[in-house]
Amino acid sequence: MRNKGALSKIALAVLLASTASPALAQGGANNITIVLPEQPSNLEPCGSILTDVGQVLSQNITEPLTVIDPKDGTPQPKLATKWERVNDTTWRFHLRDGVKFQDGKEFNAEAVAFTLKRMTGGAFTCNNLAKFGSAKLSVTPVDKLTVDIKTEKPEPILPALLSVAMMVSPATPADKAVNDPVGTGPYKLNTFTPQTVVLDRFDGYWGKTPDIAKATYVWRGESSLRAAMVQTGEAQLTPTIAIQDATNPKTDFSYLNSETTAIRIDTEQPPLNDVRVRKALNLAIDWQGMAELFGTDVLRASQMVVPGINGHNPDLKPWGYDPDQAAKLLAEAKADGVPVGTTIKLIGRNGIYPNGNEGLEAMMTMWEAVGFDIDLTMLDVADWTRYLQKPFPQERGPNLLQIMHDNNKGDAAFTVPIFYHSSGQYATFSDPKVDTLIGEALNATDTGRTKAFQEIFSEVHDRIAVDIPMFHMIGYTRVGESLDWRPNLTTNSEIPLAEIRLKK
Amino acid sequence: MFGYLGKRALHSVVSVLGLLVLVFFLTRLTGDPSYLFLPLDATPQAREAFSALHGFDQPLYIQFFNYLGDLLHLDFGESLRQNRSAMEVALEAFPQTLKLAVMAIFLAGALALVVGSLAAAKPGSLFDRFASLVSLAGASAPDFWVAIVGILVFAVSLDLLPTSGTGSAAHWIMPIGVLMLRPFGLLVQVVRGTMIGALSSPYVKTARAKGVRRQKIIFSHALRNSLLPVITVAGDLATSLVNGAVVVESVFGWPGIGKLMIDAIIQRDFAVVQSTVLVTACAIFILNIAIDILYAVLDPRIRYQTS
Amino acid sequence: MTGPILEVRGLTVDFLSDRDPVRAVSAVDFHVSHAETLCILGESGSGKSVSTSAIMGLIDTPPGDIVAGRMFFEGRDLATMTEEERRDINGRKIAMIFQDPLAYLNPVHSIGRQIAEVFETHGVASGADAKRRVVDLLRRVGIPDPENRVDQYPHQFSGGQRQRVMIAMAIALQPSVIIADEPTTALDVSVQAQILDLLRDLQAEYGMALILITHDLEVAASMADRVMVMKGGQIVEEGEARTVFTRPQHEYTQKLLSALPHADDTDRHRRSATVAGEPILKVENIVKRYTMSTGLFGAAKHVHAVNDISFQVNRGETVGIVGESGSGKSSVARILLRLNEPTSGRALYKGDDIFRMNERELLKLRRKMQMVFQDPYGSMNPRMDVRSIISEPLRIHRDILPKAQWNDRVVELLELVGLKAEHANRHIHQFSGGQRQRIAIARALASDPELIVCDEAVSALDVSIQAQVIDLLADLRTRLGLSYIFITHDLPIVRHFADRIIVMKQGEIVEQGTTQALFANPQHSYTRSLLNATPHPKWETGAASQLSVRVS
Amino acid sequence: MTVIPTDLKAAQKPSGREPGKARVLLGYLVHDKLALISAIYLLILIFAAIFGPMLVGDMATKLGLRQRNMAPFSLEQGWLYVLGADTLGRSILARLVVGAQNTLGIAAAAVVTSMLIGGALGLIAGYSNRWYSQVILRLADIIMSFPSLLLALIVLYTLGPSIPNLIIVLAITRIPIYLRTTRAEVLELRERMFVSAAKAMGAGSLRIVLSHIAPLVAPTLITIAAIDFASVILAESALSFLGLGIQPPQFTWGAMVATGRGYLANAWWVAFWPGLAILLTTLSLNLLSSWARTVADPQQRWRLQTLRRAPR
Repeated sequence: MRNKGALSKIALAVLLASTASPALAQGGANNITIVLPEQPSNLEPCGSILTDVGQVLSQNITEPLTVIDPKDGTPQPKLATKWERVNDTTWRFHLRDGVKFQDGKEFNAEAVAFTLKRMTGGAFTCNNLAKFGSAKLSVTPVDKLTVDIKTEKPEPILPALLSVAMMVSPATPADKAVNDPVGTGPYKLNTFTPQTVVLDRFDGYWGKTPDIAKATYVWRGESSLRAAMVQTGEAQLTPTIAIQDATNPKTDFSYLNSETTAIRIDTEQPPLNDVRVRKALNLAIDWQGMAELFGTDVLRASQMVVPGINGHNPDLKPWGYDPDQAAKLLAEAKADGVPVGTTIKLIGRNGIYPNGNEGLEAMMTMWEAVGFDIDLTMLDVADWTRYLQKPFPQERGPNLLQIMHDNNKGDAAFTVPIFYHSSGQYATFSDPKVDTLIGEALNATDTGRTKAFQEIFSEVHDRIAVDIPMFHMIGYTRVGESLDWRPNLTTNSEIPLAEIRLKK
Repeated sequence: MFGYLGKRALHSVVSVLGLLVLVFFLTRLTGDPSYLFLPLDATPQAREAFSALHGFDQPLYIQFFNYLGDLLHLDFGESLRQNRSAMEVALEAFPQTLKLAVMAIFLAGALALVVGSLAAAKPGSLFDRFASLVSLAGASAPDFWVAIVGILVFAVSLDLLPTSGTGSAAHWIMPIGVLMLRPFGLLVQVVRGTMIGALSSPYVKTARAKGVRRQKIIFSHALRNSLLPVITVAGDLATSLVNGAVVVESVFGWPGIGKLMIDAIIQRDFAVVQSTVLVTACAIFILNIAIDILYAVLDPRIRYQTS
Repeated sequence: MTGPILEVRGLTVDFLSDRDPVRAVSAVDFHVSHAETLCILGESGSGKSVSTSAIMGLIDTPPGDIVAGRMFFEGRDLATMTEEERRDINGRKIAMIFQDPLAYLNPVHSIGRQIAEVFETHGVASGADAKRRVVDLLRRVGIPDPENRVDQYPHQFSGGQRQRVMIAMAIALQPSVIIADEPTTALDVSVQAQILDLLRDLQAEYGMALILITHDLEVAASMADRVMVMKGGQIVEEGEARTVFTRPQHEYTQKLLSALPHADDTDRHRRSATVAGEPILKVENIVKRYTMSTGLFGAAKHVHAVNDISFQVNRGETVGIVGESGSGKSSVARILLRLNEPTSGRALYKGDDIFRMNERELLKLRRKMQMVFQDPYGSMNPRMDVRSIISEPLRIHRDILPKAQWNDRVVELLELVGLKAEHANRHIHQFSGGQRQRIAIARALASDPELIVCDEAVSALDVSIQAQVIDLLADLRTRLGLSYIFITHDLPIVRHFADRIIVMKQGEIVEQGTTQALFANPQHSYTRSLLNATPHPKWETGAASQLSVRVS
Repeated sequence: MTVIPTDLKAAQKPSGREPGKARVLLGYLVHDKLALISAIYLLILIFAAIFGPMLVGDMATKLGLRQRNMAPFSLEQGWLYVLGADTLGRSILARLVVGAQNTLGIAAAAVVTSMLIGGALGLIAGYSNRWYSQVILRLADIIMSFPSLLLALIVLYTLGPSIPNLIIVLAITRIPIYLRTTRAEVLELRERMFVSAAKAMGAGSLRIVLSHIAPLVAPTLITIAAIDFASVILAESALSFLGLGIQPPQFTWGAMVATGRGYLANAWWVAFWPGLAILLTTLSLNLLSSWARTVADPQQRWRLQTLRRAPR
């Protein structure tokens, strides 16, 4: 009896739902649905550097003072119109006038001070703060639309750093993370449920009124499903699909996604402490064949930052495929008593990037072909991170670690110190010369800075062969035919709705 | 009978408590959540601050007593990831899965009763063979594989159904279809087996000797008796539906508790893992007690136990 | 009487497998007329139920196969009828009563519903009308308080009442023929008599033809107008009941009749020849009390399964414990072997209290005290071969014999109970009931016991086999100097076997004494009712009887 | 008393020309065509699992990055590529053959482990009324109410995903089924007369449980195990779907389906063939176990026999 009751109730619920199904109804041509690969964990503006949060939040609900130009990595005005360095440790920012938060509050120097204090307050975990490293900020409003930001140490790239500081309304609770962010962006949050996030156009926006009136975000884990949803018109855009799903040239666009894949070599552990062995590792891989796996559009990488980032060295040539040379180097090392026969652990991370597992399997086979003894282990993020970061596990033995690095912040300073300085979080080696070079580069500005970083990259690649850079990765998006939009280097971290135009 | 139910309920409470202890300590063995919540390049200081903020720096047993203390105030903890009460997150997702699971198990059960009975009426017949083969094949395929193929065929190629998501009645068809495949296949086998047994039982002979029509023998005598084992199996299958729900919810973007608990453990969102396990365990225990009651309703031998 | 209502001619039924078909009945002819009772008499496996199942269309083909024969009901050939016509005869014209009403009644429907189904199926009545008729029927068959009990379920009735329900169902539409397949076999003798009386009354009232299938000669004698004796699927003898019983022609019928435990009064030397020796077991005031919850928070109820039982067994003596089901006789056996624990009391085995023995002492006792169970098939592990079964006591009590001699001992024991050495390699399912009980006895003898408790040890056996097994037990007693506690519901069986008899009722001893005294002059009314419950031949008018089935 | 099965049973008394048990079973098998095909398929599988790696072992790992996702039914690259190539251009056929070893090995190990542990605990919980029986039952309740995929993930995160751990995880989640079944059977069996008889003979608990009860529970457990085998293969593939199944370079069919699922729209064969292999295996096991049930049921056994009628 009770079963019958439950059944009829559910049937009724289904019926009701079918008559009033708002979720996917396309109310008008300027409403769009975007299908993301994962559910946004939350909508805390302080977590906008996380892809899942940023792709909804950044440039839509919240805006920072500056944005990075993907072409050359330079900071451009957003909520700040211009800025200058007052002295070594102080920058002065001039704020845009007439900007209002979505709750009606005014955007001014106090708001900037509030936002930065909220970020650094420590009452909750602010992910974006990670980009600042150990930099300590103090904010002094000069007048209504001017602020001074002081750092303890000289910070030549502070304007670029501030591109991750999402300005929030002073009405936002300062002591806890929120799921109902209020910013200055062109869209305001309508609803956030376990099924969807809905954004509505914000009428009081300071800039140009965007085309899209309403954006609904949904999420599906399967790439083929996301592709299918755009194909069938259930959605208009998906920022990431797998290479094998990018089959329709009319809707599918590739873009260099600022991610660089590599294998980090644990240079302290024999036989990996021998440069010949490290070079052999680089030479043993059929890079062209590997490229097949990640899409023919991927760029063979010679360094950990993509072209367009300040400090990228365009003259650096990646290692080629030369298994004979690899075998020879290995033989030489062996002759010198290097224990090349030692089993080397190849550590991968599940789901690190599409076809990542297959890639490792292929590389393992190729390395074994030239005479290495490789033992492949796939780890979950938490375990993998133990190998990635200092302090490394005690009994780790010789190991190769699958890594991916994403620098979309315009400057090699977000890459070089952690990887190559002896005190770097990920660094497995210490080289006094490289340390000195890094120290110089970090304090340099303009072309001097660029040159300095370029030298470091060539040093670690050609001389030390410290790691095995693989590819600058390509992302694929599928964009419905009704939209006029192209992905770019920043698509991984933001999808500005305002830039999406409707085809007439 | 009520004494029995009381004992059952007591056992359930003991089990739920045991489960909570187990989940608490097991989840904490799976690793430090700071690696998952902070960006890879976060500083060690930031990690320590994170641990201190959420109490992970304290000894495990202190954490556990704190957790128990909070439980007494019905505070199930905060989701690290979603910035809100973990129980709220779990309770929001639970009805979505419940609806899906209830629909799936009832449809599977109802269909299996019809198909299984018809197959048992003539064992070895063409229909029997066909029904067994098809139902078992459905139950034998990996469900995520069926789900994706289903989307490609019914949503993309044929354009009959929406690919995924929630909303209209059409959105229910594929998730329920995939979810019920396995219970349906197994239940057809159970119904068929028990029905074949029931149809050769003595009381069916009595009915035949009374001149009762065959349909009535099948549905009023044999099927009625076969319901009991079928309900037992259906109950067991219902609890394992949570597994199927994980896959179905993942593929179809269904905001249910299966996907939630898997995401939560992958992301080490301990409070959410604990809350989802608590919610599902309670649901399963309630289901078991409901099955006991249903048993008593269906079987007078249990209902009127005097000695 | 106009010609027969139901007639079967040359019926041959096989059961098929991939071997040669098994012939269940072969060229069987019989008929039954209005108001007549035909008894089909036979032991298990004689095919006595198959022909009536064929009449009712209850044999599934395959695996059944009706090879030949025709069946006529009121002159119409059943084979030429449509399925629907056959179905309409079932329940309306021919009704059937089965042996085990608990299994043959649907457990999940109320008895009212199951009886009303007869009315509904045949379109006679439905709803409240049907229910009223059901209540009347229940009253007629002697169910007390039928208005309330109509909504109860089979398990809520006693065995005898269930059979009455079955009968109510059968007579619902006052059929012309009732087929009763072993209707009283599972019942106590006193209940058996009541059911038989009811059937007789109903037959007189409605004038039905009755086909009664039974293995029990006394039942057959008390009911039959005509008797048909079957063996191995064939009719060996048929005729007017009195003639068959008094002047059996066929050898098999003669054998059956002579196997009756009270067939003659001459002592067949089954009783101990020698006067019993010293006491080996002294049971003092044992009590077994169960606490039952009556559900719904009701107060706990105490039930005395065994209440203050005392008796004594001497060396070389056989003590019979007799009682109907629920009398507590089996509980006594289980308690004495410490399979159940008593609530209080003592049992001194050669002076040592069995209930206070520790594990080691108990193990020693169990060598000396063995048990033979009612169901030999159930009491032996179906997975083991006979060798392992018989040698198991040797494996448990390692000090009896060295392992090398086990095989010889098994063979010796098999021969002792009348089996052959090659039987040792077979499995239990390959033996007949009597052979199985012999194996069980061999097992009990393996550890050289002094006392064997036989719990309904021959009840499940056919009459002809019962006699053989009892002869074997008597013989072993003489040869090995054993003592027995022989538990049974069948008073006549122990008459020539037990030295002393204890009669139990509802957990208490109502009477005990030497066998001769008890049979000659039963003191307690219960004992008398047990003795009198044995059915009387139908043709008999007075106390005298050629069959001497009555004792008093 | 004449119930049909006893008549049949009587017919099976030794008559001197009884064919061997294996012959009889084979006859029953031939009679059920689906079961026969299943049995043949499973035999081939077992053969592949044992000898496959010796025959085509290298081909299963040989890369062909330039023939990635090669379509099936082409013999250009040799017969090993008749089912196409996977995402790294490896022969799918070779991988199916080699993958059979891990797939069946893991499933078999998990099923046997859970059957032994579950069976042993069930024997204890069923036969004894002591406190530890209650503990065992509550533990079973806990595992039953713990969604098994979640339990598997937690344990795998704790222990790390290796083949032995995978087996442990899969076994843990199946233990309650055996435990409960065994216990239910023991509760019934321990009341049986032959148990009383053994007690009366002086047999100890251990002896009764091991030599009288366990052998009678075993057939039920083995029947469940056959079907469970199928569930375990599917559970393992679900773990692969979540990324915590067997880890490369090791692989099972489940892992092959999981990696190939992303290609279903473009290269269906990568996930189709291993999916089909799983389906056929689990289907075969189910069909065979349903055949075995028929064989074990004396009332239904005739369906598998060639019925010989008497001449008319």
